[in-house]
Amino acid sequence: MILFLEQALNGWALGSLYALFGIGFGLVFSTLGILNAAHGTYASWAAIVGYYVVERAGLPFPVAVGVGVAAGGLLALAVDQIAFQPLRSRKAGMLGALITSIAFWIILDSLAGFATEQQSLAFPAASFPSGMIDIGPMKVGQLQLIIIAVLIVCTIGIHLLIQKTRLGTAMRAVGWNEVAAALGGVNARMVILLTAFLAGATSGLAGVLAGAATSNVSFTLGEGLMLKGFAAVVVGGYDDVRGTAIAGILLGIIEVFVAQYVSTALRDGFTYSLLLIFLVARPRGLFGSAGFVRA
Amino acid sequence: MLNVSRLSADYGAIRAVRGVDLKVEAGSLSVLLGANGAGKSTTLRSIAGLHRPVQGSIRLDDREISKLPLHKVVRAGLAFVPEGRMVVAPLTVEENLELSRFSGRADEPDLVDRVYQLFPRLAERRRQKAGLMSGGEQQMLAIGRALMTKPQMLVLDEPSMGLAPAIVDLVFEAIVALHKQGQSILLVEQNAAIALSICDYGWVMKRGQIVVEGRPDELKQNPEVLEAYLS
Amino acid sequence: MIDRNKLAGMGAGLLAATVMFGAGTAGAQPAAGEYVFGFVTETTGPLAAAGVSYHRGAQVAVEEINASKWIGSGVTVKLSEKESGSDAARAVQAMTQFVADRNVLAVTCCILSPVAGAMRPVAANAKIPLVFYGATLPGLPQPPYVSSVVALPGPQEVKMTQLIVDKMKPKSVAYFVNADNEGFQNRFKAAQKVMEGAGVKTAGVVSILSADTDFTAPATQAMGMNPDLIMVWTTQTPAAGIIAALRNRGYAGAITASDVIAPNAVFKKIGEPLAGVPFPIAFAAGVSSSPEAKAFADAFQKKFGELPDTYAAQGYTSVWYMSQGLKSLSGKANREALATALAKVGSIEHNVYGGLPMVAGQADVQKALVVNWSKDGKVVAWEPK
Amino acid sequence: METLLDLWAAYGSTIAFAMVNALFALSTYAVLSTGVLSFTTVVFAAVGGFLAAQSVAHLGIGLWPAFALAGIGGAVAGSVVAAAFLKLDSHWMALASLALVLITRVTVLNTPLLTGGVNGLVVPMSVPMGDLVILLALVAAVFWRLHRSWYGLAARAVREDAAVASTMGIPPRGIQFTAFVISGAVGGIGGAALAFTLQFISPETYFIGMAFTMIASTVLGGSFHWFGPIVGAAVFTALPVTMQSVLPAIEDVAKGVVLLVIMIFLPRGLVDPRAVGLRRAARRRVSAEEGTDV
Repeated sequence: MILFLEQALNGWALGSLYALFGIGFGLVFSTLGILNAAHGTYASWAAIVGYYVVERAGLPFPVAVGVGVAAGGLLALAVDQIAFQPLRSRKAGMLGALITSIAFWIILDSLAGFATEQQSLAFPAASFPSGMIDIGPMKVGQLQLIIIAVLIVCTIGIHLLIQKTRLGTAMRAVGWNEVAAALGGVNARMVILLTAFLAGATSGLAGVLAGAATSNVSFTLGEGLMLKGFAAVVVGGYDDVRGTAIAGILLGIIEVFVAQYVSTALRDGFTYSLLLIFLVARPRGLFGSAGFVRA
Repeated sequence: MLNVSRLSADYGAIRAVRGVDLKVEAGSLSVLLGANGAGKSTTLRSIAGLHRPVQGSIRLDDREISKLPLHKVVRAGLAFVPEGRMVVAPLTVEENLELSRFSGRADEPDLVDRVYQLFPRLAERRRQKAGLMSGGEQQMLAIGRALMTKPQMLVLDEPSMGLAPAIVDLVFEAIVALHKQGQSILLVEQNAAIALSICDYGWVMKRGQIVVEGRPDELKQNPEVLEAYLS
Repeated sequence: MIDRNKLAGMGAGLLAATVMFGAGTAGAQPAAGEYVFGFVTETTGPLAAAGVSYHRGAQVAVEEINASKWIGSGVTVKLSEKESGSDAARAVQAMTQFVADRNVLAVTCCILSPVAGAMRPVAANAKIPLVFYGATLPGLPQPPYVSSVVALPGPQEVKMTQLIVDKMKPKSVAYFVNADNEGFQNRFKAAQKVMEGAGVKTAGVVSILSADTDFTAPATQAMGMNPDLIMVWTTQTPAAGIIAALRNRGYAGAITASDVIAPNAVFKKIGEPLAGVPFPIAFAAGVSSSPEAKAFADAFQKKFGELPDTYAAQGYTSVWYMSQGLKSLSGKANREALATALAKVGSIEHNVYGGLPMVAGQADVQKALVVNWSKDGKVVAWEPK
Repeated sequence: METLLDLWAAYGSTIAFAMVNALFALSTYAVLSTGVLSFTTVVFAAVGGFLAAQSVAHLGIGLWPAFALAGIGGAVAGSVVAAAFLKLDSHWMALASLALVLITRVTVLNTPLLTGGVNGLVVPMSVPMGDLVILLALVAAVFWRLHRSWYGLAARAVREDAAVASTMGIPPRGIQFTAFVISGAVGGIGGAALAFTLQFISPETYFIGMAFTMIASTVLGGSFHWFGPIVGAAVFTALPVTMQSVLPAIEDVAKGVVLLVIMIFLPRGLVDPRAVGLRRAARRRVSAEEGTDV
């Protein structure tokens, strides 16, 4: 029973990383209408930058998280302006942006390889809250609890931002149609910049935390998050961050339990089949609203 | 108020507008008439900042707005209601209206209520998603959104397009009411009969150029206008 | 530090001199000139960390061979590199370019067995010698053209496992194994056979996948089995992650691993939790005591500022092997002659393993070491407690 | 002469891979030309590849029958995918096809009897360059014929605006279904061609990298004419090889930058029938206006 509970918590923490990454990925997809293949690299780079902040500059972990998050956001901004803005102003649609995002994926992945000298690095265990806490008979990692809490805070925060604030209204409006939003006086470009930053920063946060939690800071970090984060977004419904959060957590827990009680070899098959079933049978996901396709 | 001079614009590979001059007086309701493909919409979209003209100047009061991006034109005081409405479908009626606060031109909290007074239907549907409303309701919303920016100049492109006659009446009643309140309005309209019955001044476009202009009673007398649009 | 380097240089020189004398006695030698070996690098992509090591080891070998005139006077070798990023299609393209380049006499490549599998028919069809420096799938060599200097896993693992049974006397073992890597499944099975043969119970098997990064749940699962010993038979990133996760979750019992945790970078990354974990290895700088091993370690350290790992040794061996084949030729060397010569090599003369016989194009390390990381980051011979 | 032969030998395999990639790009183009973004070509390629590899190994059939079999297998897969996916919105369609690519790899990994599992499969047959040229020419001829047929016209109409197309009596779903069957057949043939070119296939052969390569090739070359994907595949396959000789240290970065620059400056791709049309129209207009001014 204790093993069961511990594993459930492990799955929850793991799934929280998927969800946190997925929220950023989903924001870009729902608001900017871009299937961004480069999104995973934001997480890799955030973790790499965070690592060097700790390792080279000797600054404490929270600073590393902050700098990593900012790096993820700024990178997303830069990619948006270089790769997507020129196409956006020509109304080239989603396809062109997909290709330029693939280009940036290749570039940033390869540069990340150079930045880490092709190694998989790890935050020194002493630099972040890596210890264990006893909750009754259960052992829980401090960082796991932090990750779980971070996801909850971010989900609530971003949900409120999008649904309840004026800026969020503008983000949804721009996501639907930039011209329609601009007719109300919304500076669509500014909103796009903010959205890109927010998306990059959220996924960057997932990257730094995942880098610490899995002792793996490398250019491969983002790709793993990307595949599972993508699944979380689809299962949860891409226009609702709450759906992404819950779907991510569920995927994490399912993954752990399938590996423990069924078979590791079938684990990913299980995840992706679930993904496919949702796509075909309930394409708007757990929480997605009935469809207005982006105009 | 709005002063357009020597405006030229392309539509695709075609020069759709050739050297158009328009002058809209403050407080007037002016109308731009013309057959399909005469260049009215391109003219209007150029004025509103939705379309980049090839040359010419567009001045709102004394400010040149022809080079401004769409949202800055709105912020400068020219609000546009495009053909096809373009309301934000996934947002509610109220969110669509509140969006216009981004124009920075109006922060009176009761501005929304004034729009609801003008269009009581919108008040009933304030929590409804805009995309789920009828064409007429969306048209009202699009006008409401424009009014929420407290524009000096309100520009409407074919507001009667695709609407049932009863709704067309409602929309035009609202336009007349706004005009009475002193709102400056520029209108493109297919339905020349209605347009000429409410406007102060009009132009007729043909193949990208203004061919006739004048007060509605003059235009109604003009044989060319009579033949082409009022038969 | 400088003194040490000087010493190392002298040592290498001395060694080179002795081999040169040896070479002088042989009658025939290939015509003077520069001979080119194609080297398919994997210094980008998923295996780049190891790929860099292989390549560096090969570079050291080229320098030693040329400096010592080992092949013959006026005969030098040179590497020509093409990158594959561990992608089969790119590797095959690199290979065909080497094939087309008349200066390239032989090609060495491949960390991944699937990539090696794709390269094999190309080499056989083009009749160019191909030497694998990294892939460990059994049955890859195909004499005379295709051979491998990588010792197959099995014997070393068996040896270490036997040692563990004798010294630690565990009652139950939990195993970590890659579900998607047959090489490691074989290692695991070899170890399990020894364990069960000695009456050690299998507490359970935890499967992971090569691309996994989060090992909290697998670690929890293994600890839930309450084993006396945990053996980690997985590829590098998972192995490092598993050991870190086990120690982090408070597992204080014994762990063993494979040579994947040997590279410096792994210790730099994981640090102390790795200390005391025994693993079998064919070559470990500082533990391998043959003069060749010492000279190699010194030369490598001098050039790259760190000790060579087991991958570097394999890249190094590959070049020495090809050079040995070249050395036995006379006159103008060509690919077919080199292939025949390589097929005849019964053991690689210059190696860092204290003996490296070649059987049907397949190298076989006989003297495996069992080592572990010390707390201060050195690979030392394992001392069972 | 000798250098020429050397050059041919050196880049022969690059040319072979370019032709194989052209088949994949054409398969992607088949659906893209009806307005559907789908990565399922990878799935069709896997079906065709493993089918062809197993049938030459165990049924002893020849090269061309294997291609035919792969094409049929791919077409069947295409129709199954179409039946399941075509009711989805375009965005979801793209995501669903990506999910299917992920599932394909897991399936291949877990059916070692059919696919060799993680160790992959040695393919005991190779495709001569001449046959590959004929194969690509045949497929291209089909696309050329389709482009000029009613189907081609209908496809373009559906891509432009499915709603308008259906008012013109064109069934968008029917057209897209046909597109998927064509995509499946061509993708299956491409998968077999890759298997015979690499002579070794594994789960990694048909995975994400391939999905992005083929979509990049298609869009890079231009997705508005069947010739575009062929050009795109040639460019995209040659890029790494070229970059390796120019900038070996950062060849991947350079490849990405080139792709980025082309897409930003030519967002409709290298082969763009509309650009040709527009230039003609512009020339006509210029000469017409000059005429009126004089």
